[in-house]
Amino acid sequence: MVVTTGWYLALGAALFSMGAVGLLVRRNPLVMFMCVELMLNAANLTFVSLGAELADLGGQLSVFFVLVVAAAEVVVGLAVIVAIMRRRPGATVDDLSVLGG
Amino acid sequence: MTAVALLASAGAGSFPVLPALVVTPALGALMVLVLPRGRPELLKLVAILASTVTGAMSFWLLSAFDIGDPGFQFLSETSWISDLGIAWLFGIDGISLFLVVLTGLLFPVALMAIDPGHDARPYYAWMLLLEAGVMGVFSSLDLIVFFLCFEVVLVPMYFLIGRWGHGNSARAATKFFLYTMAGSALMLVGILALAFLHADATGAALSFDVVAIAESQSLSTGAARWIFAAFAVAFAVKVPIFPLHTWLPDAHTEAPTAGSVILAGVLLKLGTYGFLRFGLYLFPEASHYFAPVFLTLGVVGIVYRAVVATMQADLKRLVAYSSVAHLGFIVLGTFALNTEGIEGGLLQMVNHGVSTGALFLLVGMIYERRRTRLIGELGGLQKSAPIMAGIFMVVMLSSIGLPGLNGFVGEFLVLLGAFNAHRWWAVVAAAGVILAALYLLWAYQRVFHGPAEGDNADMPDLSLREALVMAPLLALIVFMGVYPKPVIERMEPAVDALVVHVERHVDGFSEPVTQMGSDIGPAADDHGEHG
Amino acid sequence: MAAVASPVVSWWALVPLVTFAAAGFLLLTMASLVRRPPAVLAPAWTVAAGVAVLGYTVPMWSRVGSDGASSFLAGAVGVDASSVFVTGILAVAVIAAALIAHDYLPREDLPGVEFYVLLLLSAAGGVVMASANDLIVLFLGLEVLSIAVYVLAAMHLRRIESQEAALKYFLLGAFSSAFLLYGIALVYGATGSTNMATISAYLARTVLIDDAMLLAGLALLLVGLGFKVAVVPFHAWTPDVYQGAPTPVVAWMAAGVKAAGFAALMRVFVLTFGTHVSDWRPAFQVIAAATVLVGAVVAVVQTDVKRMLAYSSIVHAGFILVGLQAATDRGNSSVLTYLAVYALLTVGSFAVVTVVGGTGDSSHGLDSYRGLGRRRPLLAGAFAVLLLGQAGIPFTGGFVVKLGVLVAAVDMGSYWLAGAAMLAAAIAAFVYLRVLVAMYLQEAATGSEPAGAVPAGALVVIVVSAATVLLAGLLPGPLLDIARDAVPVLVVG
Amino acid sequence: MVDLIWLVPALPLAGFIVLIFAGRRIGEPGAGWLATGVMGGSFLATLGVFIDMAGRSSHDRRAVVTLFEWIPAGDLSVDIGFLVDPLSITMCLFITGVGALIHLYSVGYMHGDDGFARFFAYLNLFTFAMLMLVLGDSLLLTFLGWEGVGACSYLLISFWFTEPANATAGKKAFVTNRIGDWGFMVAMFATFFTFGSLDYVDVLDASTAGTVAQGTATLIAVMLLVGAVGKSAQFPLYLWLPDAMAGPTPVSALIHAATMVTSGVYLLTRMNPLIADSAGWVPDLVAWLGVGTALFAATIAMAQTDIKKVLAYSTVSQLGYMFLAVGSGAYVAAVFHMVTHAFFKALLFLGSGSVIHGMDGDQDMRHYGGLRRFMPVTTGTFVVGWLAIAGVPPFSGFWSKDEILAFAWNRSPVLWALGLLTAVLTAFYMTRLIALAFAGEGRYAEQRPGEDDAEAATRRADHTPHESPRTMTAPLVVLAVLAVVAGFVQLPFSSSTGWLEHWLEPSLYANEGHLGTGGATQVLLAAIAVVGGLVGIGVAVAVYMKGRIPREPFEQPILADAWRIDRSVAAFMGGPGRRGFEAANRFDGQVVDGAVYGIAGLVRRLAGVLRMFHNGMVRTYATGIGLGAAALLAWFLTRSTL
Repeated sequence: MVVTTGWYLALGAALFSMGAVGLLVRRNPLVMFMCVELMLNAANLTFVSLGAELADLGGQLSVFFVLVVAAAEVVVGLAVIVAIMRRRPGATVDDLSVLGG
Repeated sequence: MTAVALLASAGAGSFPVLPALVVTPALGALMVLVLPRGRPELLKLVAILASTVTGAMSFWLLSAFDIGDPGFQFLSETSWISDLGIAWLFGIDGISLFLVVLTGLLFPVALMAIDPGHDARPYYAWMLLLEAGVMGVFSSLDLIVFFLCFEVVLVPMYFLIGRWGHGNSARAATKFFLYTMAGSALMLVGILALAFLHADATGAALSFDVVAIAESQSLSTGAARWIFAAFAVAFAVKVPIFPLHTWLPDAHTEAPTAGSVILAGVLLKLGTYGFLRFGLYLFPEASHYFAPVFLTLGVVGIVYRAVVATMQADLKRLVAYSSVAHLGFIVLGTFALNTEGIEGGLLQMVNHGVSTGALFLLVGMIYERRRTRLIGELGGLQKSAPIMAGIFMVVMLSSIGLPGLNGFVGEFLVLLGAFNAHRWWAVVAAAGVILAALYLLWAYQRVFHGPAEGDNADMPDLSLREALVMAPLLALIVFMGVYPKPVIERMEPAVDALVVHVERHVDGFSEPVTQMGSDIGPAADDHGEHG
Repeated sequence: MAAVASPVVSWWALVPLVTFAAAGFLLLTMASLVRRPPAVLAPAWTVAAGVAVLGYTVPMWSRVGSDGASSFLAGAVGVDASSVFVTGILAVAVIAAALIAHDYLPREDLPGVEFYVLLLLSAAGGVVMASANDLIVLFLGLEVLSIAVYVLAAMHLRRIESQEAALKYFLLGAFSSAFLLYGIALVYGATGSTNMATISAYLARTVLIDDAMLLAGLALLLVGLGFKVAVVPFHAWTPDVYQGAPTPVVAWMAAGVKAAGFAALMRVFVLTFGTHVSDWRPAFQVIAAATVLVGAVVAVVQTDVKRMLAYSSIVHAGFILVGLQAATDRGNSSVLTYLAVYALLTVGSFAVVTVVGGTGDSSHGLDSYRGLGRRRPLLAGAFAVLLLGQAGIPFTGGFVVKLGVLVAAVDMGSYWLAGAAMLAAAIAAFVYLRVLVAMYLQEAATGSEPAGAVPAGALVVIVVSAATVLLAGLLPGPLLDIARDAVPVLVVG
Repeated sequence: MVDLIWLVPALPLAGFIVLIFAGRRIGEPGAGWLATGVMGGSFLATLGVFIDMAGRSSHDRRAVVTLFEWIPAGDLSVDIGFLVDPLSITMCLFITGVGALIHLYSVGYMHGDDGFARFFAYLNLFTFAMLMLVLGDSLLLTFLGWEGVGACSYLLISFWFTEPANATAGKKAFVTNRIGDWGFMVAMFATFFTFGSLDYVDVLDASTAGTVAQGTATLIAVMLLVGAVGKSAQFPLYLWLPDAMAGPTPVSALIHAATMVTSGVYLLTRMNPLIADSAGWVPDLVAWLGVGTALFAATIAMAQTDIKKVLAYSTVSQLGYMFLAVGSGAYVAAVFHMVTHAFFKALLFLGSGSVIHGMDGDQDMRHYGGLRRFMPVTTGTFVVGWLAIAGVPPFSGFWSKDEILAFAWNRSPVLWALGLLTAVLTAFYMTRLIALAFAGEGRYAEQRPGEDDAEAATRRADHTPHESPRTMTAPLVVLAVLAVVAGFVQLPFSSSTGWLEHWLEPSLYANEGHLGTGGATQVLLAAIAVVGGLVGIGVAVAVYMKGRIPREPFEQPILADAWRIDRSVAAFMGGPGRRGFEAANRFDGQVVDGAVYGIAGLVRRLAGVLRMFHNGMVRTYATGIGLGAAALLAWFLTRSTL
């Protein structure tokens, strides 16, 4: 079996969907955030495979940018989550609904 | 021909009196806002001065107006948003002239007659801004500027009702604002569509010049009808046409006296004037097409609202319903689409402004003295306040449509025009005249007749100031009833031109002419041919 | 040794970006070196940076006007009139937010310098978004802008609402960024480039046999950007975040983030994918209609003024979309004017909210506004002007810009959308009226704090914004002229 | 002289203006004298015009005097102008003449009243309006007067406004009149539509020329009839007139007997060419309506106890006679009876006023009796009026009534028979009135049923009835003379003695009917009528003076209750009618306004639903984003070429 680009794209789409669904069903902010990371990486995978398909460096290059961004997001995200957890240990996102309506 | 072309031919360079009508009160408002603290009497002085100067200019228009000219006069133009072809384009003809004059008259009267009681500074500022806006509506010939003024008057009125009103005034003010704003929501879209379709059809630059758009009649029938409908809803709410009237009794009842006077006297005319200038003139075919709807609603409004007026327990509310019942006549006349009807409707606009304005002033005076508007708590006031009763009587008779007073001429012409065009509507509407007598006389009886008890027995009569305020209104009521010719002859060329305009652009429609000797048609079926 | 081919850099065009970024970093450095910087330093510094950028847009504008639009950094960044215009809006928002914060932070006893640093960095991200010529650069700018705002939203350490808002904003923002990124990837796959100018040129001369990947990419791009500008159904975070986040931050979010977001939306859809307008316009129209109506309807039942303003910002986003979907020059310039006036309206409004909110940033209920007209006439008067502007009452800038987007929509024949927008405006008017009723037609609640002086910074923002909004309503000519010339273009680098 | 016709209405108008502004200052009795003076002036001016006119040949007796253009709108052009012709001058003569006398009478009658000056102002205004009505050169100007007299009638009926009943009566009169006015308005619309003008000269000339279709003429005539029925208190719109007696008695005499109520007859007479052009059943309708009303009102008058109510129903009845005349084509007879009726009915009313004055305001005839001893002048003049209305020759009523009956016979013997029956009843109830009031012994000092205070009767006896002052009795005498001699203006003996007929000829366009009956028949009819009148008188004498026949069969409760019609209408208006109005009011509040709040509520409910989405849960929001993304993907993929 030849593993064509299409398979990689499909994998990317599957991962992306898994991440999206995961974010919707999980309640732990950390896990939800990991799902977002999964989605970003699915996008990265898609970039890389497409770059390979198109024989273009742009795809690979984009991944670097995304990684940096993801890292920055991790920093900020974790900080916020930790700050909240410190005040309300064990809170799920469903507990955080003071605001609404 | 566009208004701009007219402007060029009229010879620019003369004093721009119409912009001055808008700017003077606006400047007055600004002055009121910056006057030093601690001189409350100055506020009123400035406000009255500004509105009187405006009124004087509007009266000057009467004499300077070229009677025979059916077109727009006193044109002036200042570019505003040149990108979209929007300009401060002002001009008046016989149709708008008297509404401008009416505005110029009622504002000083209302300002002189009533003190706000509290927060004088914003009160006078809002009143003057209101005047500026109303003047703008009646004299602008640019659709966007018209819309701006049409909408902006909501704000001062909102505050006037809300802050200086009585009872649940906040609710009434909000209802007024939202109801009328929702009504005109689609009008702006209509205006834009109209201008773009016009520009597309004629290849001219985008322009909101009423005259240019009306004269070219470049829209397809379907488009014109849709856009007319968008306009009509806005005007129908403002008039208000049945069944869109329920904002008005609330607004009137809770508004301060000056607010009621202006609301009834001037603001309701924005709708009826809109139908003439931006309904019939812009969309003759659509107006003709929809006329049966408006005639029916007009007649229903006359009779139904008179019936409702009869049962009101609150005197001001009763006058409010009476006011809207009378507006049905204006609608009827307008959509009769002939000279008599439209002229009657126009005359009725002015008359209604004077008479209903005066009624609200009187009700306000009673309220000031007795602190109640409930008819049940009043009674026998003619004993303690004969002059007020007498004036009330005259104004009431004018409102009932007694010949010799102003209300009759307009009402009669409306019915005459309506009869010529659509017989049965006029016959039914004439019955509204009976009901008007019923509810007003009944109200008068309960308020002024009968034995006077308690506070009613020693209610003070009109003060000299109040009598002086009422005097010009009374004089107008009599004058317009006995000698309406100066008014009619200034209106007639413009009204005739409008009717001709409608005739020219509606296939197979011509103004019904009187028919010597012919059988009167269906009307005869019930009565004739048996003998 | 082979010479490294360095790309052409138009440094003059990078001045705003560099100014914001450098100002941010320098402030951070300074703050860590000086033990106790004077309280006025950071805000003054930030305002100075904002003023500098704002001032610089003038020569920049004339240069773009004379030389035309251009791109540099290997076509990754472009400069055109619209990016200068949006940069100006961002600078104004930065100045306003800093002025508001100057009084706010000490009052709330919050650390001062970080706020300004993050604000400046966020603005730098915004500038990048407004002048991005490449989808990846756009993504970068967006993230720089957003990450700073995530932190800003959480700034009010003692309010759980602030942290909750930050978390919501962060999780959802990251979620939608993922959509955006995946969309970029798909577009890249379909067109072979992430450069907008290249894509546009490619699409103009090629008819794709299989455009499913491109269209799917468009859908996901719209999700990502739609989240940033808060349109239905990606808007739900807005009320919560606006309510929870510190008010000066909200001012920046509403004015700055939205402006950058719409600038990006316009560059991506109208410019890059203008060839596919017939595909995306119906979606935009449905979204626009849903946005104005949902925003207006839900706003009706709110009692928290900050929340009301949040829903009102959703309505505004819908209105801007009405102009944007026209995808014409008229539509683009109407979007830009709307953004400018909206920025003024919103910073002014949130400045008032900051003042009224009081210590603890919590008095945002309608009750707090009762009798304000008597207690603080000037504040109430200015707020009234701003609210009437938001309601689109004639002779305010709010009306002029609403007119603009309607003109664009009607010009395109989108009558029903224009009608829906006006109906929504009528419904939304109720919201503004409720505040007016509270301020002018109701007596103050017993025990409400006595009239105090309005802090200088907020006062400047309120007065200037209200005055400008009025001025724009009375004399809209200059603003409209500028916006007309500010239509965006893409230049292949 | 004709050009000075404007003086005729202008003088009362001037009087009104002076009195309304300065009346209080002028005070009593100056205000009364001023008002009477202008009326006298007006009468003299009319007389001048009359003499001028009388000197002209018959085709020259029509002139239009235009003052200024009133309503020039579109095709309509109406002037303020006067149509001076025999009909209008005849009307003017008795309006100003009788008016002046009643003004004079009022000076005494209104003595001491708070609203003395106001009363005379209204009275002058009324005369002005009445003169405009008859002098107006167009239907519209007549309508001005028509409504004007209605308004003055309202003002004067509710003159003593502190009494709620008076105010109600005034309102009732106005509103009922308005129903008729509606017909008048519709008639004007149709006239304008047909003739393009409302001027009498245009309309009547065109109609006489035969250019108008019958259907149209019928519509106009019937609508005018509706107007006339309202103003002239014919069935079924007569309801207001008995109540109108709440006003001061001079008002009843002037407005509700002599002048205003006859304007319906005037209008129909004025528009006679249109009636001639209309379908044949229109005159029949007028005649039957007239005779029916006449008989109907006469039966009611038989059982009334209020002296003014008797006279009021009598007026309704006599007006019915005039309608009978119009319907029978006897326009001259209608005008003739109008004139004689004006004299004798004004006389009777003023006499009753004098009686009431003497009885300190008591109007119940059961309390009278024997007044002849105290009030000789009043009694004497009243007797003259009685004989006139009862149709006893040679008093004026006999001549005019006889002429009407002759024409009625000409039209239909049934009409005549009903007319005759009415005449018998008239003689009966008027004799009853005389008997109760003036004959027999005084009952004013008797204990009254239901009166607890035994002292009251004694107190009443202390101030016995007294005769009225000179200002009141002088007009009575003048009117009594007129009531005797007025019949001689139109004597049936030969065509040369029909002065009135010759005089009115130019106004009647040869539409006056012709008697087909021979002279012998006429004499026989007249004899039967006289006998009928005498029978009525005789029976009444037997019942009320001699007491030979019991009263009860004549004073049926249902007659006293006016056939229960007024009561039923009032019950309907107060019951189902009012409930209908209230239902409309509720409809307005709950349905029309309710719809508005309903929409507002709908928005709120929608907001409530949408709000469930904004529940504060991150995952809900994320789901929104996810669903939105899915929807967008779906949309875009349907657009793809896949």
